[in-house]
Amino acid sequence: MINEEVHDALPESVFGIDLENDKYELIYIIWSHSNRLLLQLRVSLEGERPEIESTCDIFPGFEWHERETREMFGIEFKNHPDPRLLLLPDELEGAFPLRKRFQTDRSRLDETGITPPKTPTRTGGANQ
Amino acid sequence: MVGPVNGGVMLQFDFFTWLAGIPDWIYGILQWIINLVLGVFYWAWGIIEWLWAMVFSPANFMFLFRAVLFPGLIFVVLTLIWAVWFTRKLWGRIQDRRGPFHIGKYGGLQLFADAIKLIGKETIIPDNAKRWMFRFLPCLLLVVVLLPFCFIPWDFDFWYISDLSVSLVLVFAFLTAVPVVSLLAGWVSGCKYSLIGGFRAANNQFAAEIPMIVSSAGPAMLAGSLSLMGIAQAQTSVWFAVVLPVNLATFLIAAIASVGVFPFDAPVADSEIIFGWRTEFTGIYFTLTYFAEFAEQMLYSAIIVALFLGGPVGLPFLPGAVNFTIKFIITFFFFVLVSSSFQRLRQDQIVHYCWRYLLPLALLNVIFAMLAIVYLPELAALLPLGGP
Amino acid sequence: MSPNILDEAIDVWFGPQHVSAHGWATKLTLVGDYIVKCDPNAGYFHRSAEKVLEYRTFRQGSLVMERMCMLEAFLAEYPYVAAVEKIAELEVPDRAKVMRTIMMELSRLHSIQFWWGQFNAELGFFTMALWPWVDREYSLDAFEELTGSRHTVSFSTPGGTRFDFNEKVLKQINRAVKRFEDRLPKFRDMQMGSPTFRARTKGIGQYTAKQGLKWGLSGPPIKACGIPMDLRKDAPDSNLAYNLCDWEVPITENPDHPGESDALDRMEQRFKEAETSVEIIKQLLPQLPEGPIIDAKARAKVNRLPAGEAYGRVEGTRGITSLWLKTQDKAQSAYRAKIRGPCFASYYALKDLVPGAKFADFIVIFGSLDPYPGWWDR
Amino acid sequence: MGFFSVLGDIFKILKHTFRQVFKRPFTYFYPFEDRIYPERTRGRHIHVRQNCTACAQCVRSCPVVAIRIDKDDKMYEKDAALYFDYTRCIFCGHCVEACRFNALFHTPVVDLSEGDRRDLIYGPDKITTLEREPFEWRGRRFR
Repeated sequence: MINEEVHDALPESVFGIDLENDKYELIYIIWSHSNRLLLQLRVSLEGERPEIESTCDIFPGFEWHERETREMFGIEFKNHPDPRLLLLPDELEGAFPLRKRFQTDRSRLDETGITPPKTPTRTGGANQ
Repeated sequence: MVGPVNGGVMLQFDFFTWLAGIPDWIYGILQWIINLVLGVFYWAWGIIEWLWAMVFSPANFMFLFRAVLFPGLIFVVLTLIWAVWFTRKLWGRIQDRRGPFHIGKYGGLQLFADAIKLIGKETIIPDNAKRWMFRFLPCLLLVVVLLPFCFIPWDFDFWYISDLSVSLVLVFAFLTAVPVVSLLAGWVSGCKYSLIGGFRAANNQFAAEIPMIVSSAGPAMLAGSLSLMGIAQAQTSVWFAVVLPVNLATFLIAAIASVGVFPFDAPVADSEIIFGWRTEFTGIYFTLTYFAEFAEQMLYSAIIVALFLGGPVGLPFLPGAVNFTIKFIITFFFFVLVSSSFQRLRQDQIVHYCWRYLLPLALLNVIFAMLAIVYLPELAALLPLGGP
Repeated sequence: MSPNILDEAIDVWFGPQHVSAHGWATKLTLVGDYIVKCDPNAGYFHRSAEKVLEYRTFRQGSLVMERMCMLEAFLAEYPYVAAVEKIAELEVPDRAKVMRTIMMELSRLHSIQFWWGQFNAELGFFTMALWPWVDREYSLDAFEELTGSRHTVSFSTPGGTRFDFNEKVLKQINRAVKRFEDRLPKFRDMQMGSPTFRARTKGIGQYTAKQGLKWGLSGPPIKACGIPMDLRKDAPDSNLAYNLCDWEVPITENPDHPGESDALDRMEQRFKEAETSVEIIKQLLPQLPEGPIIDAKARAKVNRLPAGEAYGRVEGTRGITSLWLKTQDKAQSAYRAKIRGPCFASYYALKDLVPGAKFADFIVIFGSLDPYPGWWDR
Repeated sequence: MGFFSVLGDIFKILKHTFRQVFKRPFTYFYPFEDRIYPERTRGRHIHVRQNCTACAQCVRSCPVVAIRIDKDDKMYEKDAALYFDYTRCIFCGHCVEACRFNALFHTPVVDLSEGDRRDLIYGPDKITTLEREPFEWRGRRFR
């Protein structure tokens, strides 16, 4: 129904936020030039692999955004044209790197000579 | 020698006569050996004699000198290397940067350094390429491109290699073979990009061949002979470029198209199909194909000079060959200038332009020339057509 | 497409190592010389910038953002800085505003000049490829004079700018602008006047404005269709000084196909964008006010930010560049940062734009959309 | 399209390229000549040990943790040895900005290429002085 009223709606981006303990939030951003409108649509989701309807048929521009959110957060988009991985290499299929639980591989940290960050709050509250 | 002569019982074997026979038997063998050795020696001496005559007798020696040294192989290869250096320097200057500089005075030895490096490089043969064809084609390509240089009329009286009555047709026969070889090379090196490049080379040739031949028919017709030397000699009074300016233009553009240089760069379109049909050649094969392209450019500019700009005819006090080389350098400069000032055309556009614009123009000019000769008698007097 | 066509099609990988595919890979299905199916495949440049932004303090975040697109470093780092300023409610002094706008316009000019060279190189025309790059050197000298580094400028920080203009910087900027202006007529001849260029780009990669918007295209590819969609006018940013000068959004109206744009229009559009940028720079230079270059309380406020969300947007050379920032209370670094690059949409648009074109045109269509892998791979 | 207008364009383009042939090229011979670097160029660092107070602000402000401090290796009464790891450093200038005792500066020296990765870690002896072993090529000194 959005694209009927706003004739020149530009699908800017779709992305997810991980609010810890399995609560996610999905944000759709649409920009319309003619009436200077920036629309921010928020959807909060629950559960280990939340499901949502895909909007590719209305806004083809969102197709890749949804693919990226799916591989980064594990939010399933039902009947998405080609739900392959977009940016990640194949071995990170189920890792969902942008989730707060995802820990980067720290096994070779000593080689880099970096002293591990001391104050935990430095990383935006994510548990080490 | 053996038998009842000595009165005794017929011996099975008469030892003494046999003993007496040995020296002349040995003498017979010795003679036979000597004759053999002498025969071989005389035969070898005959060959050396023949070779000596072939090379060092004045007439032959001068021909060999001309064929190998001055307008022949060594001179052409050195001009080839100079042409590559000249092109790179000129491209540099046009693109607001300096050409090769570090090795040699003005980057002169850069080409030799490149050649040695490339020859030293490992030649990789892709696994789904047809092996021996892959090895053979670059060499065939360079041979096919270098051979027509012997028909170029560098000079009238002495400094040319050979002159056939149909040398123009023979040169074009060689030049048509080049894209066939590049198509094969593209096919044989087994990679998709080179396959597409090979077909584009054939397409370029298909587009540029007819306008080139038609526009070369003009000078041949005016000179009344098909030999490059004949055409050059016919231009002593007036250059054919004056009589057939449009043919010069169409021949030049068609030549650029069939070489595959810039505006018609489809066979070697590096932004689309990496390096066209030459993608898989490395090391010595790459050198051969790279030089073959420049040799072809040189060949076309030499033909243009012979057909339209009056070959060795020029400043009287300079010898013929020097005139020819000066004009050759100017044409080659124009080749490089045109090749560095246009975007690349798609191959269907190449065919479109060559057939739609070049062909009619070439025909038009040839017809004008014919009419001019018939109706303007003094023009015919200038040309050796034996006008009225 | 009748099925038996597809069985004689060959798949050609316009792969990551390809000469003119700078790091993206596209699988083209060719039948003869026509492209039947195009399957773009991203991910070769992915540096997980959004995860890295969660481990960087607010002063260091703009370093990550400017590496998304080195060509327009001033424009790329600005969304992050704008978002942090919105959350921390920092008040940017006027001098910093004008300086930022001038440098952003110069960065847009130099990014367009780079794109010119790249587009011509893809068309095989190396002379015209290197001439714009020579002019670009002048603006690079200006960047180095001002910030000390040619590409990774890291000029804006939350609350203002790190460096100040001095007369040497002004001299360099004037040199760059003057050099662009007196070489422009020559470039117009060589570029728009060249018959081979017109032949290669007329009617190639044509799409209507509506289709473009559906794919998410923004910036020059949409303005070439005739829609004056420009963030500098639509959503004037309070921390920039576009309102101090009068200019109007450059659009290209092509008479023979009004609502659509092809590669030729996009080139014409970029000529106009460069001219507008130069005009803005010339108007803003004399209006440079005196005063501080950074908000006094900036360093203290930026260390720990209150909880909040902000959306920093800017009109990059390739389209709308934006960053969505969410911070947790008293946290030193971002909780979630989403980077949206303009080229994300232009690479996606290839899927529907390219089928039907010839193989040689693929690079022209994609080149005309000004691709930069940093934006879609992040 | 008008045939003669196309011909006109072609010759205009050829005129441009022809005139360009005789202009001075823009590039210079890099190893032998070099351009003047502006004074704010962010090249390699210089650590002035006299002013240093071992406050390690530079270590904390470096986004890529390219500086390692060694507090007990003192030369003056209260300073520290810094190890700059130029394989990690991105020359952003945050450390120079964070240092309030102006003990750390940038220099316009930008050609830091080395044969071995370990040579790129500039210890206290290399970071405090500017001169390096001279580099010769074809009988000319470049550094």
